[in-house]
Amino acid sequence: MELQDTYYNKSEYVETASGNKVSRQTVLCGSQNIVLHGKVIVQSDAIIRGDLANVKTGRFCIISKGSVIRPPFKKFSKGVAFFPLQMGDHVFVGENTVVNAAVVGSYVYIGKNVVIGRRCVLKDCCMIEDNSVLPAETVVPSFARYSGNPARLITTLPEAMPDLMTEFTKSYYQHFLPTTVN
Amino acid sequence: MALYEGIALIQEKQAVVLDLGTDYTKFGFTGEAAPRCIIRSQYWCAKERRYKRVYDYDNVEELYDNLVHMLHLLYFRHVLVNPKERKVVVVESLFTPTLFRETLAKVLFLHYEVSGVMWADSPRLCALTLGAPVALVVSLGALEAEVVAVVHGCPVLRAMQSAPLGARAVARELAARLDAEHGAPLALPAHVLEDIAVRACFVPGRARALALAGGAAPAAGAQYSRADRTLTVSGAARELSAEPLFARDNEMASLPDLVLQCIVQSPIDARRALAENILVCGGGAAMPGLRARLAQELRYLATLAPYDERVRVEEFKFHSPPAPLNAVAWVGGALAGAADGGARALARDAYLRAPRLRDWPCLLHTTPPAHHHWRDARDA
Amino acid sequence: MAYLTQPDFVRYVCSCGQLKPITNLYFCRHCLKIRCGFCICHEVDSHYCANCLENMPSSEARLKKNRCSSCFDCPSCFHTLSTRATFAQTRQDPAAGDAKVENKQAKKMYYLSCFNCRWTSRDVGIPDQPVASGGWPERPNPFSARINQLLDYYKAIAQQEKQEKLDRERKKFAIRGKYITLTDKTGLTGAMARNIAGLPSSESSSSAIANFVPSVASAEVEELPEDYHLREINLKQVTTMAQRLASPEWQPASVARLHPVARPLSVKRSQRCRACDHNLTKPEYNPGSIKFKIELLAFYHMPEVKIISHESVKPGQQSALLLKVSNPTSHEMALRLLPPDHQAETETDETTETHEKNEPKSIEKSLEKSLNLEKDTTWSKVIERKPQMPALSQICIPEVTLTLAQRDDAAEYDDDPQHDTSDIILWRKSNKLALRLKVSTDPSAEVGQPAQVALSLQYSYRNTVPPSAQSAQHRDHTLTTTVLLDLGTVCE
Amino acid sequence: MAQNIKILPGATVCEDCTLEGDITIGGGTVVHPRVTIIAEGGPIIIAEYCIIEEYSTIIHKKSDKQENPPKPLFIGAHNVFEVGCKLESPFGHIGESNVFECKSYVGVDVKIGSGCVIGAACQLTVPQSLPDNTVIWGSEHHNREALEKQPSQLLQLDFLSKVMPNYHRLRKPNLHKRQPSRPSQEGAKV
Repeated sequence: MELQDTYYNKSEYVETASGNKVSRQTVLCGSQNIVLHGKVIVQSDAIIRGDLANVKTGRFCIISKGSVIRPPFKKFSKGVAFFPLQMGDHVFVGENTVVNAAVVGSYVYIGKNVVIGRRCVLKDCCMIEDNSVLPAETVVPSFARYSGNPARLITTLPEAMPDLMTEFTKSYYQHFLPTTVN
Repeated sequence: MALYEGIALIQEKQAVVLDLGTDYTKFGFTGEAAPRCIIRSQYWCAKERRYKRVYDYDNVEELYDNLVHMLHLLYFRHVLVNPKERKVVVVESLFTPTLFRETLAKVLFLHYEVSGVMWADSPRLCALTLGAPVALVVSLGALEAEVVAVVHGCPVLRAMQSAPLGARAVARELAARLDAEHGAPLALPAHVLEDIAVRACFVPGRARALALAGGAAPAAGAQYSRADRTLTVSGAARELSAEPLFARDNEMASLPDLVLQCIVQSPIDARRALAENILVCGGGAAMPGLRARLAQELRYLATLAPYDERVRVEEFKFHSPPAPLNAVAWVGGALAGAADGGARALARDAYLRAPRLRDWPCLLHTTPPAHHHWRDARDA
Repeated sequence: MAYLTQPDFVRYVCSCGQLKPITNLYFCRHCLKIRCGFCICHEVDSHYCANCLENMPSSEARLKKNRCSSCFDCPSCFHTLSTRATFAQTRQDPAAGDAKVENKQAKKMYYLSCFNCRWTSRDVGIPDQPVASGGWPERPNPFSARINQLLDYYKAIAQQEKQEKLDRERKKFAIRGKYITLTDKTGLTGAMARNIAGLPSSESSSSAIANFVPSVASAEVEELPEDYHLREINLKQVTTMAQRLASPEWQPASVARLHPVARPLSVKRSQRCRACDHNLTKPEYNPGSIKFKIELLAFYHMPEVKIISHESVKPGQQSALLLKVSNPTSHEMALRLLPPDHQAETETDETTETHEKNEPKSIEKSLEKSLNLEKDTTWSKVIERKPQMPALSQICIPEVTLTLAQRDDAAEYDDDPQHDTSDIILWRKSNKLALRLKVSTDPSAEVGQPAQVALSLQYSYRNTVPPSAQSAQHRDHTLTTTVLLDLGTVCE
Repeated sequence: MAQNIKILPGATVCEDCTLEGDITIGGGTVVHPRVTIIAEGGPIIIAEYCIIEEYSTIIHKKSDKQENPPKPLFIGAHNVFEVGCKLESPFGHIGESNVFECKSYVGVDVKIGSGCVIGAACQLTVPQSLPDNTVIWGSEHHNREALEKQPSQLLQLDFLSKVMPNYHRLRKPNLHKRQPSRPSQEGAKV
């Protein structure tokens, strides 16, 4: 089925020059450390923890309601460091999902209520189904579809995944419209 | 000719061994000591968005599809080789339905284009792991307990015994006991029942079983915690869940009865050798104490009618196979496949010429080739 | 994305008869036919570890039994284990209590730890290792020695049997051609001559038979200890079936005997059309790459049909159906809608004919063809399925030929759709087209039954890589495909 | 509900939090933004060196068997509440060095010892008590006993208490009676 239009309150969202649409009801900590590379949607109650380390997203990413993007920490023998979190292009993060990954590649679909553990690496073109839990330091290879708690590979994704994700995030952006004020 | 054969043997790709069980599938290479994987006989069905068991089928097409998907999983997720131009050793029960065999042959030969399939029955393969000329193979699978006498590489078909006394019978009894103890149907899924049976249950010795029947206090219970609740697995459930295997009713279809009947129906000169070469195998036999109990029951029953007259054996002796119990038949397949380099396999071109599998229940295959039945079959 | 998160509302009929969403289909440019995972040949392309993303040559993979040499899975929960470093304290490790280890300086030692269930290699008493990767103790299969004996034994027997058979044949042969001496004509070796003479073929095989000791049965069966039933049982100390089967060789029953499991490798697959043996997909070698050297997906070659919306289907009534059709190719596409049954007889035959006419032109091709002909095609019969075509609902097919513009990446999506005045075209947007169609349903349709409707699409296809290089006039084809649309259930 | 928030010196508590009722937050503890702590059934006392991450919820539930004055819910030192976890408890005692992973839920009748790990998205609703060092994970609630307690997060706390004041509006410590019982290695003083 075709994607339906999603309407948002125009006063709630800030649209930047590069086309990012960011809700005012979000917590963007350390916003100087957050780079959204354009046409990124950050919906209400999302938290991006730029104060802990840099967070970078590519183009056409969708950060849904209530999700938390949080750079992961790692303990070393002499202290603790928070790693920067990088996200590629065309990434969808579902509602109430917690992303503690180190790297999220491009064309990645993360469902809702998912927990991505610390320092996980999600390669390009992978999919984490709703309500899954990826334990810390999981590497999800390309074209893998993970599901469950703890999440396991259940099947592979079609080869056209990059095109599917591109189309999806672009049309999501396109259908994400301000409500027309009467 | 011999020279070329030698070269062909070197070039021959290592064959794979497939033991497609009801619950678990064992898969690996010939000549190796253990299967590469033992996985549940199920695959992710994209259409229905769930794991689907291979043996859940209503018609041939569905079975065909199941087998195609299962083999895809085995080849490309587990052993990571191309199925094409590679031989397969299929470990099968003597009771495998013809429909299943023929569909599997179709999938292997036509869908995956394997170069040859060696069909081997599991009792003979189990006996192969011993190297002993005579063996009485007692195999406890998921569904069935099968008792087959193998004498000098030949299964004694007329003495073959089977009864639904596999791991499921234990799980069923366990479920009934747990339901009764908790006063409500718990509706535990099969894998949970299996988990409880594997981790908590054991088979008490004969003396202990009699004491329990006489009202002795059962063993200590165990706590089994699950997502939705913590179950108490009582001592009685732990100890008595395997009792259905030993329960003698009028039909004398308990596990020791099957063994004794198999001996009784075997050729008279092999009986003693059979009793002294018992091999208990199959995943269901891995329960702690099961083999000891079987030995005790056999020794006791052999003194009772009708066996005391007919089974004049002095001693029952047991082999310990060179493999984990659930992989014995598979290891036999790995040995058989490696030994003759697949010479006994049904070649692909032979199958393409005449897509017919040899099978013992089919009278045609026990008929001499010159007999007119063969001609009739061809004409038909 | 809807393809992955929603049920398949639109399914295409593969040339083998399977119904699949377009994302799971391939398009063979050489046969000009749709193929699916069921009717193509899968091949192992390269081995790699999905955790460290290192390639492993297939010979090495075979040697390592398809397991990565540096990554391990947790034996308790099957999550990948992480290597943790610690500084060996002055406290002496009882397992490595050698004089050597008594270094004054703190030494970096490594152990494996699971972030999911917190299992560590120390839990089962595996000593910490001085190097970060590898060096973990390997466990031999307890049965391998016996299995090797058995193997030698049976190989020797098989060899002997073969020799005997050979002997018999040689004898027959010798009788027939008694004047041919075997040794000089065929270059047989002395060993062979000895075989013919009926002597044991070689010492080794006979010794394998002679030295073999069959398994000895024993009257003693390992019994449970007397007080087994009195012992308290802690189920946390007993392994689950999954934990046992993760290492088929050992199958430990006690948690204390769990060992790290070397991580199984994964493969990249290439896929091949079974009719013409051309590759349909071939991935790049690099494990991290998502690109393909060859990628003949239906998604890139066939018109994609999506349902925008539809009215609920009611018996004996007409309902509106909005479809979106897009052209993924870089050529303009002419499109005709046809009733579903139209296709099977006429159009596909035509395409195969053009295809066949193509080939004999080149000798090379015809040679290949003749070789291909010898290739048996029995498989195609076994996998063929007859899809059930819905009969109760039908699309009222408009008699028009539509043109779909080529895909244009430069065209920005924020162009306003052009609303067409035509009564069946709702709007046009670069390579996409929205169609307004009517579905008429038979009055006999039962309420609650699934409502499905089939539709054939005839489309023009330009093959940029034609099967034979010179046939420019055969670059353009008219192809047909059938799609099955799922319109929910029949409503009242 | 009486508002009585006591923050001991050395604690880092973000302003963007919902704190209701009688709550004591020990020194060295870090409370991230968007945390909800509601002491409706009695006081909540959070000991030293805990980490409470975004969207976690700690509720001292009202219960019928409430004593008067209500007993406190005491949360031991070095506990980590990860993003989106939820703890509901009438009163009682949560041990030390536990980890409540992301989106875990601990219901009313669950007693928790020390050194336990409640795995991500595990919903503990059934009455039970977890012995020390229990690890629970997965949708089937597999569990095992860890060999040792979970390592402390002092290093992370150091980092957080240094960095967070640069980015967040914090609530000021308002109680000076008690000093953190165990000083962290460095810089835990803000």
